[in-house]
Amino acid sequence: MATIDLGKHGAHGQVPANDDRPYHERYHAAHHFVDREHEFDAVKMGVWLFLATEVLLFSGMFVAYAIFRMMHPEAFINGSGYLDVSWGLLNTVVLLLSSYTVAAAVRHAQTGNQKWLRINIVLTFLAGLAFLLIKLIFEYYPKFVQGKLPGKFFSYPYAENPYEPLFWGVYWGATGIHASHVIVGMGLFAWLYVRARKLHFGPGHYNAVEGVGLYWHIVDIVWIFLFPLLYLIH
Amino acid sequence: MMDTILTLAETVRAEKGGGLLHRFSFGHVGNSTQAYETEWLYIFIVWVNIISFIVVMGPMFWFVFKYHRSKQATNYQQSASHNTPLELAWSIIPLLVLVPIFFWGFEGYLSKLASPSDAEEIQIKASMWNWEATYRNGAQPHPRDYVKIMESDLEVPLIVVPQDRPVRLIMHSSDVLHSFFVPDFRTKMDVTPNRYTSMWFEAREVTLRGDEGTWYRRLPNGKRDFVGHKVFCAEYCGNQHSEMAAGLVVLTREEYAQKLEEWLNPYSEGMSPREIGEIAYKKRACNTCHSIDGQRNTGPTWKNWYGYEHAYADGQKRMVDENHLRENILYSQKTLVAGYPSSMPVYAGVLKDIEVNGLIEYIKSLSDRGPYKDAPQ
Amino acid sequence: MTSHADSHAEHFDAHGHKDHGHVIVSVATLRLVLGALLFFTLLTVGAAKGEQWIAEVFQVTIPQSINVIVALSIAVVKTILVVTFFMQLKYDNPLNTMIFVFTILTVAFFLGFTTLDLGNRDSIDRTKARYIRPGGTGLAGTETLAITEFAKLQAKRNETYDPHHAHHGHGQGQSITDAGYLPKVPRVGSSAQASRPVTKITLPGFAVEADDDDDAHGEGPAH
Amino acid sequence: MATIDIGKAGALHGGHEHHGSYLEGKGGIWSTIWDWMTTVDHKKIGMMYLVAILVMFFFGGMAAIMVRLELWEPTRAVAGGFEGNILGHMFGEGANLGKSNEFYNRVMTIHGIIMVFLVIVPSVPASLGNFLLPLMLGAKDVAFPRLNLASWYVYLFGSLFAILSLLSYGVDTGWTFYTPYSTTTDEGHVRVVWMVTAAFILGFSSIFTGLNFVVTVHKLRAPGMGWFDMPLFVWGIYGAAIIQVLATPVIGITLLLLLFERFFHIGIFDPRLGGDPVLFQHFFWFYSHPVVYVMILPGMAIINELIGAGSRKKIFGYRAVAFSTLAIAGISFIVWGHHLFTSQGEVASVVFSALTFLVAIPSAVKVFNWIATLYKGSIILTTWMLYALSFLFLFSIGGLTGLFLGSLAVDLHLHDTYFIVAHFHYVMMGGTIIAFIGGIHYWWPKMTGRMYNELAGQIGCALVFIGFNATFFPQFFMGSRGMPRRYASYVTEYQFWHQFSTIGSWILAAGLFLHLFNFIASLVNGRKAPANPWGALTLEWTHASSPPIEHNFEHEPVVTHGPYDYDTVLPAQTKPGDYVLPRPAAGGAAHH
Repeated sequence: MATIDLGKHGAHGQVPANDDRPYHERYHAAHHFVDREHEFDAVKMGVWLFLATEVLLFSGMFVAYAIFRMMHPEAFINGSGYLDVSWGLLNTVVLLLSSYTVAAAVRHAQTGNQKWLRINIVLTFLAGLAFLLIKLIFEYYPKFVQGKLPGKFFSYPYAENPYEPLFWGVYWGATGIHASHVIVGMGLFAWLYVRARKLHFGPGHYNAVEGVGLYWHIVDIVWIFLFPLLYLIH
Repeated sequence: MMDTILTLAETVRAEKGGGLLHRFSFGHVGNSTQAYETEWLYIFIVWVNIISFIVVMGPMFWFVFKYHRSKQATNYQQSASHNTPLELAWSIIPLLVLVPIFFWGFEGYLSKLASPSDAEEIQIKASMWNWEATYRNGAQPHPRDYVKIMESDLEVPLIVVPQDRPVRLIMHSSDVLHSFFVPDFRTKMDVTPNRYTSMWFEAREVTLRGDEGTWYRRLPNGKRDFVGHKVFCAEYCGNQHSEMAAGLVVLTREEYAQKLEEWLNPYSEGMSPREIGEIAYKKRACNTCHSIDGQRNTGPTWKNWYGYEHAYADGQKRMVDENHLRENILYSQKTLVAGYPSSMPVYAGVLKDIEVNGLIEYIKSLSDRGPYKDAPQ
Repeated sequence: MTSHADSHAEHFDAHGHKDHGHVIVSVATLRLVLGALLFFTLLTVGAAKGEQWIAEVFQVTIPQSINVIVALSIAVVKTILVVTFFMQLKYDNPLNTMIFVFTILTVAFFLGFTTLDLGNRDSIDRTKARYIRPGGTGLAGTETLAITEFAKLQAKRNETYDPHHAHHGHGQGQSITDAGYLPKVPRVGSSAQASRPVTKITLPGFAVEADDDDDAHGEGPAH
Repeated sequence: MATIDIGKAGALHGGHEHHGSYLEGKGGIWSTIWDWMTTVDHKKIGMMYLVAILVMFFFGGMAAIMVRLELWEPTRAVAGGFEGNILGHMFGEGANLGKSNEFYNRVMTIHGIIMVFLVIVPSVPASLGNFLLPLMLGAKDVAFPRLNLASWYVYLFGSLFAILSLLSYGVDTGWTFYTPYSTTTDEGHVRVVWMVTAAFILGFSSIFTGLNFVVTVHKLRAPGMGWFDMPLFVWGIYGAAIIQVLATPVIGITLLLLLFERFFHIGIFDPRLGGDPVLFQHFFWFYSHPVVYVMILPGMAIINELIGAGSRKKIFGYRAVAFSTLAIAGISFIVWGHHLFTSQGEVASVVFSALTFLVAIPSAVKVFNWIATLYKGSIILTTWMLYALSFLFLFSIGGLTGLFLGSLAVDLHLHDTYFIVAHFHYVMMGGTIIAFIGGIHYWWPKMTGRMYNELAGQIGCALVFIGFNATFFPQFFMGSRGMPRRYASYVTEYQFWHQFSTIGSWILAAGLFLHLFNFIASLVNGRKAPANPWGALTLEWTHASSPPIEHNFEHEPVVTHGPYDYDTVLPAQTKPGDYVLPRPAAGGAAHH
């Protein structure tokens, strides 16, 4: 108990100013936690609960998908036919690789390997960017031009099924929400990079890296389901 | 325990309604063969509630009285903090009561949903804010038989059904969700835009006419009361949700057949366009949104609409003439009147040409700048 | 829900110093998992292409469900790999695993019950089918009404099927009486979507003894 | 902590009981305001939430009064005249609304949205829960204090959108936003979009609070406090927090899809494009049914504390009450279909009906346990205890009338009638809000350091109880006689009951205003509160001063007794016949 100094805004954690050790060695814990370990555990649980909310958010899209595939199976087969499996496959591989680099980043943070921690963060960021670019250039843009748009804006002249707009509604909705999560993830990796440069992470101090990593894995898992469900219908 | 429950249920069921509790809850016995499925179960649950409530509240008041601190020697008490058999008992006994309630509810539900396949079928189309019934010969309720069931003077359709014959309603909506609710038959069903839903009932008694052969009787307080069964919309559907009502009367089979014949052709030969318009005004439910006496409603009033200039939502002022009226009736979203919601449906393809012409004539007849200004209205 | 299960583990551990969550996963494991993930990705594409190939070559129709089941099974395996190793649930506080499991359970409820409703809209469950018949009044017919009342109603209903009675009215009302109250036969289209919205609730010929819902289509009136 | 000196007011922690109170200003007025705005102290955040929620409750209540006023006449005479004119002046959209129902529909919607999203859902957890959870657990703060502050600002931000929507004439969708009406009404206006956005944002606030509490309960219990040593208040908040975390994201995606529907017409809920409006209802109620238990579980949580302290006795069957909380939280996720009995298929209806009856059991078990706690207790009838008893009375009615609605055949008649309205007001208002007001009275001395006037409180409680029953009991009869809900005008036969109900609403309002004045008077001129005026045994009373210091406890508390161990703690400190704790008269010594 004695180590905890109850400052005015104690929740920010106590970091004595006149100490030239790296940040992660100076930082103890926020005042309401017993120690760093205690805080670490609590934060990780918080992150998992947050992931639970993310999964449930996406579950809405999956339920909508299930219901409409059940109601209008032909529309989904038709719609899926317009999606190019190879781009989907490439994107899946990109995301899986990025999942690996995140896991590696966590590992390097744990071992205190600052250089490879930074490299892995950058790699993950680039993978996210690649995913978005592939999506935008080879998938969204052509479909936008051809009028394969959701609902009212659907103007593709060769549609074979009256419910195809609905398929595109589900497609744009699900992939759009997913892509927005990728963008948020990239922002988080940029933030991690800045902090990594300031030597904020090290053994026992990698909450942020791990938390963002867990988030990124969930984004990956969502895509693991979206890929076969959208691209591989026949 | 179970015996007591079943005995109570049996007693309630055998009462056939009309008891004090029944009258207090429902007013009168429901007029359909499955209404009693609801009523007796309702009364049974009321009894379960009363007994449970006494079982819970009785001890509460007694304990508060008995163990008030002013009656205690010390301000703390030692007594058991749990009692497993007791706790098990009060977890399981309620379950025993709930199981039969669920089962009877399920039974009654099936009998309300599973209609006989030889039922008389009536198509019901719900739209904002009108119930449109179509009978098997194509007849639709005629505006001259419309009734006033609200306190206002709004006239709503009168749906007739035959006595002692199952009636099945096949319902769909042309816009948003509605729900066809006949309190006297103790049943309702949602009406959705993307699938047919159905409900059925079999009315037991012919509706007796009220004063002077009309469908009304005078209440002691001098107000008018509709003697038939009221039909409400139970799913919120917008501005005039509470006006989306209809009257429903039960006729003998002969009267029923006759009524359907009568209603077959709403616009007879030799009717003037204005007369056709007057009928269409109610039949197409223009009256739910547009008044003819100058009052504001969901839509603008038709009084003095023709021949005057009005402000529109796009900031312009327009003079209302025949062409403008026709465009506004058929494609209502093209020009919107300032200050009113854009909730009018598109009537192109719905209204017949004679109806459009009739409505225009009718609107003209309501204006003091129209050709009818000298004619008695 | 996650409460009592971990209560023993950390009954006095609220401020304890148990050292979990600091396992460092080896590079070899991570690479192995990545390899497995890539393999399964190719497998799922291969399976989809394979199904199509089989369908074309052998001229068979593979039901949609196979496609869905294969694709989802592989996706589930991949998810388990990611969650266990990349997300380190294997080495982590079991509480976090529990959170994840309950989340999946909640999603399952959501998906399951919604599908239960919207997937069963056009089928009639058997309990109900027994009561859909000419003159049927559901359970009310046999239980709530007294026998005599029921018989009376029954007699009245039979009347409507008697062509002689059909003309007993007042002479006019030809179109109604001619129809003789015979049930109108609704057309039920063959394609599921062309005929939407459909209701099959009063299909004529929905015989009392009909066992399978789907057999009841398209037969003539029962009488 | 050898002896727990709970009796003597002010004796706790020697002389500096008010020194360093969290309410103390920080220099000048501006720095104090800045301090409150940037605080991460759970107590201050709880108090700010409390104020905001009460303000919103006032607006929601005003809307309710207007709704009742409008229903005085079967036609829309009232709205067409007085209120209609106000509206006309405010918005200029037709000074005389005449026959239009716009006014009623909008006020009814405003009442629903404010009360559900802005008042009842956050009411107990965000205000009392925030204030008390760490205190009861012996912690210095919640697990993530900054997230807690973020939750408060998100709440403000969400409210802002709701207010923007109201200022631009409000919405008329009903709080349920049923499609396709909500996607087509007011086309070309942003009101609906703003309102949906508000509800969407408020969801995040709810998630943050819930997430915070779950982690706090798991990780920040004081040494020696096992799961079954926690006060039952914490159990209730914990159960609600789990639901908040798992259910709220679904309303997020639902409202997001609704926004997509309005902007892009993606067709998922649009029947014209092959979508399904009933799917929206499934989505909506998957959140909104569990959230009913987010509303009631914290209410029940408060009642545990009030009944325990009011009868000076262990809560009967602690574990049964704790487990029933979890059972309710679990079952709440699989009963949502009972809101759709008239719109969904029969297969799902039957399953949902059976499951619905299941949820009745744990609720009943709780009520039985509370009644059994009163047995052989030592009961004082202070304001908050009267509220606890009112809760038992009203919640029993609310719960029992649920049986009608779970039963399929009866529900087909009662669905969407005033019976439903009465039922859920008995549960939401008679349950949660009554418990909330009782809780505010109970913890008022702890939160503000002042006592309130006991007599005024008791009169207020009586008024609220009578007014509430007069308002809502007649609605059961209206409902069973077939009066549909959300009706701006109605047929003449219901007029008597409507007028009865309207008069009741005035009594109810009078009671609530009396409480408001009582609280204001207490703040201005109240007696200073001792640390433990009620003689309760949970940590916030035994180990913290009134009001607590900024870091809650002088020393980290070590739990030596259970939260309701009156029978072991009190005898150890007293001779027979000797009253350590004030007797009822003295306990109500708030007034002189």
